[in-house]
Amino acid sequence: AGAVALPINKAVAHNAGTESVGITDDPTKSPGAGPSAVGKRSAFEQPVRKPSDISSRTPLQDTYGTITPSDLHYERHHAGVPVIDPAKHQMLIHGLVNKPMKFTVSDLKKFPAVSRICFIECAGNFRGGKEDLTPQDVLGLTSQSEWTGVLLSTLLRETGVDAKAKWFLAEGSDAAVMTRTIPIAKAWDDAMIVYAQNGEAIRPEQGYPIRLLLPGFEGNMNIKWLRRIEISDEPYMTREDTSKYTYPVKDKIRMFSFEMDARSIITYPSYPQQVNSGWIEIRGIAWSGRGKVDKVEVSTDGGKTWELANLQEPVLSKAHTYFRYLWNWNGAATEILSRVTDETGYIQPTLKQLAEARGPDMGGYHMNPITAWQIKPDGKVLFKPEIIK
Amino acid sequence: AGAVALPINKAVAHNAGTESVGITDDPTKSPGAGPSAVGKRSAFEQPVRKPSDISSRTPLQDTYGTITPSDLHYERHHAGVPVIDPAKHQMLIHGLVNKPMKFTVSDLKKFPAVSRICFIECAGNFRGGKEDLTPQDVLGLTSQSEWTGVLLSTLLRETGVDAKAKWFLAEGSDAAVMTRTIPIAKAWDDAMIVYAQNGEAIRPEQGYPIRLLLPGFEGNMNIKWLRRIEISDEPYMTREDTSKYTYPVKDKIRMFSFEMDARSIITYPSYPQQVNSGWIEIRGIAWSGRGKVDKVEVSTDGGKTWELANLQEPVLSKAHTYFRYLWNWNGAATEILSRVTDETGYIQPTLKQLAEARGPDMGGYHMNPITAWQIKPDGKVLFKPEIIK
Amino acid sequence: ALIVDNNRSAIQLPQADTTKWPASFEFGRQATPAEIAAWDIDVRPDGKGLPPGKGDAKTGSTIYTLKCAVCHGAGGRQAPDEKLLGAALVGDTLATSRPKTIGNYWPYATTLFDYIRRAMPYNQPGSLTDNEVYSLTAYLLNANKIIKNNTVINAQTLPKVVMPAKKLFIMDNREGGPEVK
Amino acid sequence: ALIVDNNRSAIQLPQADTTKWPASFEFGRQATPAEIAAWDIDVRPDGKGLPPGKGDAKTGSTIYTLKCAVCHGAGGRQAPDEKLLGAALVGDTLATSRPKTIGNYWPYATTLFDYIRRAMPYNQPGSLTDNEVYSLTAYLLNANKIIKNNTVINAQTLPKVVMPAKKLFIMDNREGGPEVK
Ligand code: HEC
Ligand code: HEC
Ligand SMILES: [Ca+2]
Ligand SMILES: [Ca+2]
Ligand SMILES: [Ca+2]
Ligand SMILES: [Ca+2]
Ligand SMILES: [Ca+2]
Ligand SMILES: [Ca+2]
Ligand SMILES: [Co+2]
Ligand SMILES: [Co+2]
Repeated sequence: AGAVALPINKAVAHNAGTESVGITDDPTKSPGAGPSAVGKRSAFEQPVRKPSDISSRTPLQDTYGTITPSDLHYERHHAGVPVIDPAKHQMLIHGLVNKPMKFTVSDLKKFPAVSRICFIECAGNFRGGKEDLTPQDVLGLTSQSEWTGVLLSTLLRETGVDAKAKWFLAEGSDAAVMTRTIPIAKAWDDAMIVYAQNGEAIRPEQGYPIRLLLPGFEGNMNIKWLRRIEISDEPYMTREDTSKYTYPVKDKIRMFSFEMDARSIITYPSYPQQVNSGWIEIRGIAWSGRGKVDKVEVSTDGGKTWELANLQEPVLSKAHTYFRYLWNWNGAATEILSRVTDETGYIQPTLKQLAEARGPDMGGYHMNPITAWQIKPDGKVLFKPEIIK
Repeated sequence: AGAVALPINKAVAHNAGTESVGITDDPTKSPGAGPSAVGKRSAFEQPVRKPSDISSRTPLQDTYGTITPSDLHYERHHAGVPVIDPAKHQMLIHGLVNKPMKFTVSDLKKFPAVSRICFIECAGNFRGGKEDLTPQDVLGLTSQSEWTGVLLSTLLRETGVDAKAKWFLAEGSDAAVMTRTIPIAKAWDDAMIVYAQNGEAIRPEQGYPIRLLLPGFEGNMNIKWLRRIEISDEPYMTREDTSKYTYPVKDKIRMFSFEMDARSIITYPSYPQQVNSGWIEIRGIAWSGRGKVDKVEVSTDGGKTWELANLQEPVLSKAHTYFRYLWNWNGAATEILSRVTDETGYIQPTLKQLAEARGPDMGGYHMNPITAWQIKPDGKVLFKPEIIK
Repeated sequence: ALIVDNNRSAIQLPQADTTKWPASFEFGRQATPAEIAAWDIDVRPDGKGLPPGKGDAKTGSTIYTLKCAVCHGAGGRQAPDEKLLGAALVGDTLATSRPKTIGNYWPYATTLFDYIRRAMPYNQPGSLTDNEVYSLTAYLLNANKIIKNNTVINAQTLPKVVMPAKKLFIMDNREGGPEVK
Repeated sequence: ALIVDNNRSAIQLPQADTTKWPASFEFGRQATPAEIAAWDIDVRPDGKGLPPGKGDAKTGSTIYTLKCAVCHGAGGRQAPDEKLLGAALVGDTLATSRPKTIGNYWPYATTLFDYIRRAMPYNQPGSLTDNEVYSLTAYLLNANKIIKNNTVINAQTLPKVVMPAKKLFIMDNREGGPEVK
């Protein structure tokens, strides 16, 4: 087989004829750094959230699989991120209870624990209007973690709850003292007080040391920096219950839209990527606040025909679900779209369907239209802005 | 209901009678920091890996759920962590193939992708011998991630594989140019080339930009910084195939123990925690390299009687599975233990059973004995060292 | 009657474990009335939670100019060329008018008291006395043409204020399924 | 015969997708013989991969003193008070002897060539010529009393060296199930 030689540094070249394949900066030629207490990203990877004044968005086009790295989880807060000493933090449950109680973070960690992978999404998650938008720009106010904490129902066993209970108020200890009204049924269902995210303490932007987790419900209701829960027979009609997180539906204003409607987005290919003709695995995420993703369909002809995409197992309830669809692109201009159907049979609507159902003035909350990417003949990918009216 | 007042800064106290509950450093009284590009842990949380010269261990006593934060994933390398430019990195597949091929990282990302949550564990994962050991000290060379990449079988469709193929060599581009021999069946089963971990590019210590993932197989075989795969009819008998990762079994030396045997460890309560009498949720992780965890049993009386623990759903194959068991501790000294049974019917053995099966000289690889924590009357928890012979 | 309904939980806890749950785990402790009072700052539409005290639009106007106008504009309206940190607070009471303000979009007057007391002024939340909050509430209701100039706002009068937008609000009754609504 | 066995994959790809997989995705490119030769540094027990060249223990002894002894000790043995970066390389050839060394624990002589060439010296891996590696291999085999002083080690002779530990090695044949082995 001729002379088989080690890949070599030019400096230590020793076997004739191998210099031609000499590798510069060969990592096999000198030992690397030793083990460390806490790892760091490669300097070649710089994913960022792109912060605005009031939020920051997950770079969906740069993430893989279903877990969002904790330091890239989207943020939305109304008065900044408080600094909280977990040893001093306490949570109060009172109102229509038998015994009002206070819990330290350490108390909460002692109760039977539950872990669950699910998404949290801002109810205002959707931006359009121009072509040079990335998935992060369009839909970056959604992220997913493995959350660990105690079921709220476990705590309510301790306090007891009056039969008149219909709602509960959850309140944060940020400078917005953020409050939302939540139906008590959610407490008996799957509401949790979580202290951990992706294997570690939840991050400050996610509510450290504890937040409310309401799987599938709009992000704002998952009160961060939680300090109080009051059980009630009436809703509180807080500012975020009423003047925010509500939207015109024809001649009315719809409130208390808790569940995030099913939606999906293609994250690859997307702006600002450029693709070549030939085989392309179209990839994206789909989810529903009402349960599992039943199926995702992809169209590569601008919505004329639709085909089933593959779903990455395990498909979990109220969780970002990865979908993938193989496409052999012939190089002609086209548009690619995805639409999800959830386990209730709900099919992600077009913007036109939404406008017909809600009227043209429908506002920015709970907008989950099918979105399209334009594929140009040179392989450039652009968002397709849609206009109603 | 009397005067209901805001919690207040002493400085802005305005409602008589509330100063007594005045909260210092009240986070509700001034806006916090705005959104950021990349999040940081709370300053109150400092989990660390505790590095040695050649490895660092996951702080199992400080983690929650099943995902290990990427920067706390255990490390074991034989010549340090190389710095690799992903734009320059290539992977070669050759040997008993129809067409030897080179792939860039960008090529690999184009192939149909798969995501999978599974553990990676060092075959040398076990330390005992003294009482003041944490779960991190005892068993910290195991971690879990959601990995994303391409199935090796997908790449082998491109190269074609000769019918004589029985093994493949995987080689890293670190300064150890680490190599292991792997049965070709693993390539047709579930071997992957992964480029992502927990939603982001894999970390440098985990093989950036690409590593081999062999779910359930000993950690060392999951070659990091992968640059070459050679298909072969014979095993290579590399140093790590033979003089390392092998162990005396009576008068023989056993080699090619690929699958990590089922094991479990209680992570709470554990050293250096201290518990109170009353209800304690015993928590831990269990896993098997041969498939799913079938059940975990916990003993709170030093191994005399065993009861079923709860398993956190979803129970995934070759994955850390969280178990939890409620115990009402009466305050008397005792020992708590866990043992797992995997889907093949294998029951995690005692150290005595292992010594009887393998002889007293059995060495440090593939040691998966049941371990115990001593609970002292004052609530102090200590590891229970066991000695054979 | 006390509800202890652990069985309705969607995350099913295996029977093996739930059967041995004690009536109480005895973690946490009873909260004292003073602790509850210190944090129980919410106000409901029926007036539950409103503190003693009172205010009026005239007093509120002065406080507004001093503590609020810098972010919300003189009189709660933004001049066309202004770009302020806070939103417009005063506008038309016509449902179709925009921007969405207290006058045309807020369904309950109690929300105003609750929100101002907990969150405003933005840079010094929780610094207002209850009387100041009553007066600011009165001022903003009056500026939005909902109450008269001289109406005294207190725990009794505030819940009775009927907001123009109230009649527009409907509860979402969607439950999934194929219909787009 | 070529095996394309995508169906045996444990991670089941839904039929909907696999049926439309093309014969080739056409990502990646054919590797050139020079590219393969540059990286194909492994050596198998049957000698496959051994390069031209040769060496002997005497030459190896000089190189060892110069480039290896600092980490592995004079003669490959650690003095009782020494704590070196590398492990002992020379010891008894008796299977039960400890420490585990080339003499009593390594089953294949080819592994020695492969490992030294790819990974040693630790601080300058890949810096040895093939002849140097042959001589170091000869030196360590001789120091471990496996070959004679004057045996020439090359691509033909190295695979024929029978290591004392070879007979001890057995393949793991465990397949799960209840038996502890
Ligand atoms: C330093 C700037 C600032 C000052 C001073 C300020 N605000 Fe605000 N205000 C804001 C901001 C910013 C918001 C939006 C908060 C959010 O993001 O949720 C707001 C929101 C509001 C809202 C809700 C508006 C809506 O339509 O939802 C009301 C009502 C309000 N402020 C009243 C007041 C009053 C009364 C004062 C004086 C006591 C005041 N503000 C002082 C900045 C300010
Ligand atoms: C700077 C220190 C250093 C130098 C110089 C060095 N080695 Fe090593 N050697 C090591 C270390 C450290 C290891 C263990 C590597 C690991 O962790 O996998 C090792 C391992 C070895 C082993 C495997 C031992 C076993 O039992 O598995 C052999 C054989 C070896 N070296 C031979 C050599 C030879 C031959 C030379 C000189 C050409 C050399 N070494 C020079 C540090 C060194
Ligand atoms: Ca804000
Ligand atoms: Ca090393
Ligand atoms: Ca209240
Ligand atoms: Ca509903
Ligand atoms: Ca080879
Ligand atoms: Ca086997
Ligand atoms: Co939101
Ligand atoms: Co290892």
